[in-house]
Amino acid sequence: MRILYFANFREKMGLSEEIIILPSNVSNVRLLVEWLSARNELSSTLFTDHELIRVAVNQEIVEFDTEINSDDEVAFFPPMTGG
Amino acid sequence: MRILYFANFREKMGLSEEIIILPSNVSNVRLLVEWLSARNELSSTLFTDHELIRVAVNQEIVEFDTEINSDDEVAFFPPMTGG
Amino acid sequence: MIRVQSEDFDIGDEIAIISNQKKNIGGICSFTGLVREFDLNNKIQTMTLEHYPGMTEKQLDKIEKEANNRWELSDSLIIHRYGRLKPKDKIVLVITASIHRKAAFESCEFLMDWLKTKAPFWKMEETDSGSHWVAAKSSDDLEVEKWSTKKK
Amino acid sequence: MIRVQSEDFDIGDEIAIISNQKKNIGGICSFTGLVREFDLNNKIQTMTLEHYPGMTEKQLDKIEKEANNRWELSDSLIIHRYGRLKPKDKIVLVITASIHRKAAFESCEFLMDWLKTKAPFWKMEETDSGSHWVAAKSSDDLEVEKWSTKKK
Repeated sequence: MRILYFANFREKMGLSEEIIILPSNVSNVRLLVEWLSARNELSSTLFTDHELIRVAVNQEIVEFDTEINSDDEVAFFPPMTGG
Repeated sequence: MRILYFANFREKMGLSEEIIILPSNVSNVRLLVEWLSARNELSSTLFTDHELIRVAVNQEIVEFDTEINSDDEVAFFPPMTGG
Repeated sequence: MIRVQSEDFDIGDEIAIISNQKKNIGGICSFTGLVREFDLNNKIQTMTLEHYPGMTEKQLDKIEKEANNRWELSDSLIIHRYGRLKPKDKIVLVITASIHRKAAFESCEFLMDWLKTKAPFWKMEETDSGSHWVAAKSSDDLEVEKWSTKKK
Repeated sequence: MIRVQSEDFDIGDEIAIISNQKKNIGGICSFTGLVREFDLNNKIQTMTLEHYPGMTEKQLDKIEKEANNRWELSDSLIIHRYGRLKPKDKIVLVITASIHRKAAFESCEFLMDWLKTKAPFWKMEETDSGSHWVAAKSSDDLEVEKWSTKKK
């Protein structure tokens, strides 16, 4: 699965995208966030406060209960501030 | 008293301003409108329907009960359509 | 600033003058009124704007001050033309600049609503089917009344 | 039309292109967002806009269509810049044209409210006292929510 990071996520992760092998039990966004959060201390900080996380699946903003599969493009970023 | 006419008032009256000698009993806008209305048939048509008359005294829109005197500049026109 | 003139104006220039000032502007709202091509189904040939010189400037000044009292504006501009115009010609330009976008939007709309019913202008349209004075719309009266009850 | 670009744009040119079309336009509303000079008391040196290429265009397209569904618009334009900007630089331009002035005002404000909270842009400010990502304002969320309940 392709994961993109923007703004503080990109900055803190030190990367703008990565390809992960999605464990078969990670079937929705919430489980992916928990899985990412458990990877290491840095990830834990970034992915713990769900209020500060926005997620897009295939370039559409989605809720945490949205199902995902390995073909999806998933992006993490903070609340948007356009305009 | 100086009276100005704009838009359909100017057009129908055939003049954009006139100086009138104000009768002493014409002490407010309503009385002036009635006095003008009584002058002739043309005036009667123009000054009868009060809904279609707007009045400015010294360049401020006023109500019909506003007092006037011979030094005032009075203007008659239809509802405004700026913008 | 207010200007009452027969000449055309350049929207981009006017916005640039306002935005280039040494002020902490976050957003600029503009509204430009144009002469329409059609009134109902009648092709408009010309629109002639008559106004009340002297009173117009006084009233525009007053309403611009009112907008600046109601909203925190960095700057504002009203340009209103008079004379004989053609379809697509610009009639009016209102620009409001503020640190807050809501203030810019609301004050610009307030000024336009006000101009529609309270600025001493009258429009004579010459169309395919003859000439007539454009009637005031009661819906415009309602719009301007909203501002007397609406909080900023 | 929507455009996502790093280059600057000319507001007057964009409004002229829209108003010169063969359409019965009564009014044109524009909103231009600028980089401020100060954030609270800190002088802003630069503001860098990051966005999500691909998603940005999709979202802007979608919201422009939504505005055109809700209001009777003759035309609309959204230009949003990205990259490194300085104070007073233009960030965003929204233009809406309609035969009705209310439709132009409301749709322009709708588009700006939406861009603030739903367009995938993020702002990094470099100020006298260091760099930080601009936080989303909860007031902006409230503004955009109003449109889901408000009738046109």
